[in-house]
Amino acid sequence: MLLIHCPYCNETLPEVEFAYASEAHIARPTRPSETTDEDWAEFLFMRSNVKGPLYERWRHVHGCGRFFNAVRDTVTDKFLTTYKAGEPRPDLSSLTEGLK
Amino acid sequence: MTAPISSFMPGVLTASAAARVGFAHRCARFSLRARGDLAPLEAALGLSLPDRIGQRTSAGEREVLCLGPDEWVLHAPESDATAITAACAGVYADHPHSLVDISGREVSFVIDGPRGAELLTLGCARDLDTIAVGEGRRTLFDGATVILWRDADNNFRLDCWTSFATHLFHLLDTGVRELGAENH
Amino acid sequence: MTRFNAFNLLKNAMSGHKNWTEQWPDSQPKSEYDVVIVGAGGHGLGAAYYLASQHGITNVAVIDKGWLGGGNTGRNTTIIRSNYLYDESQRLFDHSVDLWQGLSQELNYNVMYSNRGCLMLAHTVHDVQSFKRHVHANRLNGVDNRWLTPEECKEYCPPINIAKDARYPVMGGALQERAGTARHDAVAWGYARGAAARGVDIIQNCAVIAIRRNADGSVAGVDTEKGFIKAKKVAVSASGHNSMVMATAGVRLPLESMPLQALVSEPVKPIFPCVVMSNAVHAYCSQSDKGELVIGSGTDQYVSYSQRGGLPLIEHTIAAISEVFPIFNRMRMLRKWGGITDNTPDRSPIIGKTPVPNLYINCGWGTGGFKATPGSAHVFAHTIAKDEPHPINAPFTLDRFRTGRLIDEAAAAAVAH
Amino acid sequence: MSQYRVSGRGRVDTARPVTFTFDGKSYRGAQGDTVASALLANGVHLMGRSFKYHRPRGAIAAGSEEPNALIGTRRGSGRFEPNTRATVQEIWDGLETNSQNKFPSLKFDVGAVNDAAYMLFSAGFYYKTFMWPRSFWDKVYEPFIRAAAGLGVSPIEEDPDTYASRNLHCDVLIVGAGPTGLAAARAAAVEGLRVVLVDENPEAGGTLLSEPQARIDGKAAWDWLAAELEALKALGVKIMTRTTAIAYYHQNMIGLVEKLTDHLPKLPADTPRERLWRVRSKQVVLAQGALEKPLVFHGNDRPGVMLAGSAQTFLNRYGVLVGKRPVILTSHDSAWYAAFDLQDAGAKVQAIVDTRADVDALLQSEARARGIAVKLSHTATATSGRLRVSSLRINPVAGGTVGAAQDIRCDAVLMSGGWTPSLHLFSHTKGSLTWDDDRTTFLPEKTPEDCVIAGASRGLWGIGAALADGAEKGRAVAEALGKTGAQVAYAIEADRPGTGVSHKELPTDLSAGKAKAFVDFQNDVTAKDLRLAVREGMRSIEHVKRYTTNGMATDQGKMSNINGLNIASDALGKKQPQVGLTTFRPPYTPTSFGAFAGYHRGEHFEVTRKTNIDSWAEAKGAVFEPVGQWRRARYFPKPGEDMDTAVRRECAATRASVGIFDASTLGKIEVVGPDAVEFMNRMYTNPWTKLAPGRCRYGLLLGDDGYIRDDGVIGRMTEDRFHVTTTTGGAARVLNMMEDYLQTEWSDLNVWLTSTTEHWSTVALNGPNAAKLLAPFVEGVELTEEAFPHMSCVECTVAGMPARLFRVSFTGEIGFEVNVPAHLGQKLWDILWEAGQQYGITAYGTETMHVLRAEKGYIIVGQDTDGTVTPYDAGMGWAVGKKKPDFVGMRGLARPDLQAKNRKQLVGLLTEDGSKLEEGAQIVFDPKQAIPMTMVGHVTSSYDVGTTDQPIALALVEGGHGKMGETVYIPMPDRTIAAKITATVFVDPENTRLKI
Repeated sequence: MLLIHCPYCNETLPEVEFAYASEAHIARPTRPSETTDEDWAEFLFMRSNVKGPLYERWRHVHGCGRFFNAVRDTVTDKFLTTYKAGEPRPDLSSLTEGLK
Repeated sequence: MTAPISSFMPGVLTASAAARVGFAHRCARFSLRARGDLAPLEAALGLSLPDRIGQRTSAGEREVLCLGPDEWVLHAPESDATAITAACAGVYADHPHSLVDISGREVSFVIDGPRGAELLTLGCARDLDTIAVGEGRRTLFDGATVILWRDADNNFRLDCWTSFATHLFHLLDTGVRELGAENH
Repeated sequence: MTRFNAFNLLKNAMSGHKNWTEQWPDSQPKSEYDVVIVGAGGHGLGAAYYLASQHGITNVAVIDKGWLGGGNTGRNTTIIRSNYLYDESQRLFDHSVDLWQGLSQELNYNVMYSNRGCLMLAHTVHDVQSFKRHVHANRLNGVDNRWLTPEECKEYCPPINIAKDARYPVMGGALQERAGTARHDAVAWGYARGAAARGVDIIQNCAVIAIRRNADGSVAGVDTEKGFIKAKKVAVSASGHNSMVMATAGVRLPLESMPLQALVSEPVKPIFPCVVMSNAVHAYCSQSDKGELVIGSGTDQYVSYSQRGGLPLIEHTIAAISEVFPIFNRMRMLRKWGGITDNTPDRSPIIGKTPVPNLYINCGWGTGGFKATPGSAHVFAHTIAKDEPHPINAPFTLDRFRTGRLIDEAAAAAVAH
Repeated sequence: MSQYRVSGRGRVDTARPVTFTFDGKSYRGAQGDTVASALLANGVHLMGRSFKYHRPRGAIAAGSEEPNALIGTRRGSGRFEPNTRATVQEIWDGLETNSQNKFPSLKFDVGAVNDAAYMLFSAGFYYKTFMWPRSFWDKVYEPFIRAAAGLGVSPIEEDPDTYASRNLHCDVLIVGAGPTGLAAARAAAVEGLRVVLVDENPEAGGTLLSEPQARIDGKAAWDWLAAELEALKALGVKIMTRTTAIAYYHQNMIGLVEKLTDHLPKLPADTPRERLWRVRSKQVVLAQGALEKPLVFHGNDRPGVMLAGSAQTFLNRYGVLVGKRPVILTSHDSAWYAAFDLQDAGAKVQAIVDTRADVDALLQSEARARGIAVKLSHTATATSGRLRVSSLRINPVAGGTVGAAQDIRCDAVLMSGGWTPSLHLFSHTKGSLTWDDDRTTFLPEKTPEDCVIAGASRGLWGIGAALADGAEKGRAVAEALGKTGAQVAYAIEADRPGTGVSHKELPTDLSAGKAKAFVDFQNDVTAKDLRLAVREGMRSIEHVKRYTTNGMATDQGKMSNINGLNIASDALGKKQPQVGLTTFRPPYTPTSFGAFAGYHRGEHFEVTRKTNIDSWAEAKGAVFEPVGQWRRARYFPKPGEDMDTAVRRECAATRASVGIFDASTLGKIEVVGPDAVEFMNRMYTNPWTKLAPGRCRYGLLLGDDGYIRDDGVIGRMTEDRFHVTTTTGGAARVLNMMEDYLQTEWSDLNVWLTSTTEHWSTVALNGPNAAKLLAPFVEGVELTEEAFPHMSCVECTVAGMPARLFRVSFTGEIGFEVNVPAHLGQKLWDILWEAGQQYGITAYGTETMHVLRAEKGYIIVGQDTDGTVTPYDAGMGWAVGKKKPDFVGMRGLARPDLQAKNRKQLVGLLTEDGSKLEEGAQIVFDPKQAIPMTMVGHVTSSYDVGTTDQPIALALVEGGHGKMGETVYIPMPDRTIAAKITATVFVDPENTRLKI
């Protein structure tokens, strides 16, 4: 069971309080009717499924209720960082730098 | 077979030398959601709204706990409910917010006794030491979302949705007896 | 290749088993192949076997970053069944069950296909409706599956608790008698031995770094830890690593890889005669030839390649087993392990061509890849050899996610009301 | 006192005798004994039979790593468990035990015939045969293999015991309470740190319990231990015994299982049998010690052949001499001390046989001083004896040549192949290992977790080294937590550090083909099997393991992994790390299912959510059905009624007069804020802008793929406030989906969502008399067609209770849903029930609700739709707002396949012969076709207990909307049923019955 830092509660808490919400930074097209079938499939289904640092979303569903973003290494399951929804995607190199 | 919720009367439901679980009197409960300038709402409610998740404030018998960045739960005497609704409605036009009556949604257990905190470890995965006395948190207890109010080291209130109450009580009761047996 | 049979076993026993030869050689890569298959699990090795045995294509390499059969082939709960809902799925999995029946003889390798039947328990009214829909659809497709009352379920598998006041009472079950289990490692070894005997190179401990493409976009070969290997065709069936491998060819996949755990109990004398699956409570159980109860757990909620998985899932899985089979509560868990499952949005696999010429993909098996091994390998080999899908895997395209023509076995089990 | 009990030795209390049975025979042991130590005290070595060859076996070890001495344990009825390790199970008065895997008896087991056919049952033999004739596999071979396998028998009764679990958070968790763990605890037990020390044994002390000769800080080891434990308790250290750390999970979460009652003669009240602890510790110290390795030689499995360290444990901890004339066979110094201890306790050690040429002179002189013969540079090549070892055959080895054999008569062979660090939990962390060539062992290297490994588990031998390392690591973890750890140093006397060498199988002069030199004792894997696997092309240790089953027995390779690796590496001509070490998999020792299931058994397997009206339904004899986490009343049978009869009555009564239904489980979401209507427009397919406050509308929710996800009636209470209802099972999912869009995609919207599912009790009244019944109780609105038409909603007072009243119908009759705060639900129900008596009010359940709605063609999401159905497929294109710029699912609906002709569409079906169709039955156009048939749809809902003249059904049929009146066929096993396609509304298509 993972420990997850909720950027809203500013606490590190057990995974059972959280729900996974898949890859982050996949924005819903603002004008869906103008997208192609390919683009819509890309939005709906295609995922990078990274082996390594993955940008992903969690929801602190049994806590503050907020969706937020995280970068987690899917090989070690270690979180590199978590950040609030809407904040810019953190630079990967600065995160992995911290690990070394 | 677990007892139906209707059989729970305010007062002590189960007790051992280690811990005790009681059922709290009914109160008015509201979910309050708001952003931006909170002063008008605070004025309407007559208490300040804490801005850190887990923090509590109270004024008289009204008590509020911050659950999320724009979310509070408010407990008050039942007789206060109409006044609270009216007061908030009064500021809605200028300060839109969401006040929703959830009085019927939840019931509260009161947990105390020398090992009250340990009793909660039967169902709560988070470190209870990180909830300071006088604070509260929404968390998970035995698979159900609950709100814990820590009133003293070993004294908690646990709010849960009504339909989960008998299931959660079964575990609390089991734990009260289990911890009690350890004391012998 | 020494034939495996009782006579040769006896003969070798007399000579202290000193004369058995290796079942497959430790091959090193050649500079060029007609087909390079990435991933030496059951599906990849099987595809190589069928390329060689059915299509006469023997200049084939199967490359794996680790040991053959070391991925999900060796980490699953070995359940084999074909009682799926949609015609497309039924055809694919039943093709596989057909091949399972004769696989030991085909490969001259006893894969111990145990035809013990698979019983899927219904615990809610919704389950009953859904499973009956399966039963009827299977019947009209010629796939065996029949409905049992709770009492018949109990008779078929005595450890099941059919008490009416259970939290999730058994309301009946769908039984596929042709279903069963097999010895998972033996499947990989049998295909490896069969493929190697027909000239296929099995190259272990050689990670594929990237798929290389020609200027015209078509596949050129693979860059590996042991250098570049030229290939006319490249086929990928790398289980939990498909997304990464395919990304190197610029192909994105609708996959998320999740940890899946499984466990076995200590071995006991025969007590559990079949496979029982209970989707409502998430209990999946059978008993192995060794006597261990083999139990499947659920997937963790997040993408991960760590092969670890969390404790809460195991607790829930065991609680579910104790709920459905209360007599096992005092049994002990012997070991548990984790695998990586790649899941598609419709929980059906993708087997076919890709936008890159001469690049083929076989992925997205979720928790159900083992049962499909022979069937999938067989049609994948056809697809690679002919550069067009076999009719059985034709619906399982990558393009269905664009058109919306999903084969939604997950949605078919949807619960609401 | 028993024959083999040594007075003055051990920690058992011989003054407190304990009686138990083994295979029906009564034995006496002492308080503190395990089954194994008590049997050994009685001179019993034969305790089990092996898996494959049914060879007689005795205990080889003294702890949880034991592979041979597995027994069944029983405490009266219901409390039986197989495969219990006799070396772990403590005895108590009345304990019943039995041996396993034998027939008819342990001493004479016909299964041992397999042993004679040993040559046939080589590694992987079953892959090579049993294939012909094909049909024999199912009927003959497989049943035979299965019956031969397994060890003990499964329990067959329900377990009467209870199990528990707790979460524990601490700063430092120390696994293993031997000298290393004790020292680490002492160093870390400083102000402000929560320290937990756990050990699987009944008492803390580890090695100290087996080495009473040591002196620490001037005290005898056991005196020091007692004082130290008191000191640690005083410092606040939580010490847990009989507690096994079973697994190491992410971010320093460790699973512990504490055994609470298996050692007790009487079960205390309110006490679970076992408790699972989910521990989250900021720092972890692994101090699990090391495991002794057997030596691999022909006959190394005979009862009486045992690990030397275990014999030392049996003597010093339990006061039991495992033999009176033991011979020592070793490649490590440690076994010499075992020899000395046994000799000093009265045994006559026949010889110390050491494979090494070079052994510490001090040890040799100590042996000589005791009169023990010493044989250096010797190998062991065989043992003899049937059910107990009676001699050991040894040969000198010089320059690689095995010399002439000599038999040593003995009653026990105490062997040591050296020690291997216990790396199990470290390995669970995905920690890396490094190979130490000198010591021929893996050592821990790096771990991604906040975890240190100390003492013997990182290759340090001796109590002094363990204490020092423990103290250092304890200090280090305290420092990692920002504290200054205690400085502790220990003065040790009479310590026994030592060295040794490691072996593959021992050299022999016998035919290698005939040798039965066991590596995995329980699974009967021999050195020869491992070499055969390599010969057959198994090049990785994973393949070798799986091919031979080495390391897969219930000791999970604790005895066999390193020996197996050494032999496989030798066969491959590679270094061990190139062959690899198999992964150590949790749990550390086999763990009962009950400990994992914990409190979640029976009724409490999962929560059962109940409405406030549930107990009324129960009192009325309702039959319930589980729906998601809820239980709902399915029907209310009167005496003698079956479901069909009851439902028919409920349906008729509702259509004739009035029915009452508990709809409280419906999901409810309060949507509030200035942008509430915009949010609703984006979320649901329907347009909401023009819906006036006080009115409600049926809403349809899609996923962005275009398929129906949920539905429900939605009321606009005020301009900025919507009362949304969802399906019962969909409540949480829908709220989560809404929050997702709101927080992630539309954070610009000023609107909030609150679950009110449980705030409201929802009582539905349906039927021609519904308005008449309800009207007298309602204040604030008149229940007339004009004042409160169908699809209205209002906040009002009902029977003096604050209420939200909806005029909606899921039955086609005049319908109301009265929402009152949940705690008032039963009161409202009682009032309406009472008042309804004049109308013959009838309570109905979900089944009647399903029938009545089907008669009106109202869908149930999840039954009539299955996640692949669009609004158009369901005939609900009218619910889709055509002029909206966007809503969830709009773009998905435009995808090619969702626009295709001939999609499966929802229609009604009426059978030609008036029979009822089966839900789930498949539909074809051409009934004469051969199997596999082309199926064009299926029956989603079907009822014959409603109020229509004939059975009705809903179905999804290919192109169904264009086939009204056409005949389709439903082939059943016994016959084919023809049915006509109709509209989906079977009752009152003009909706006249909805009017008051």
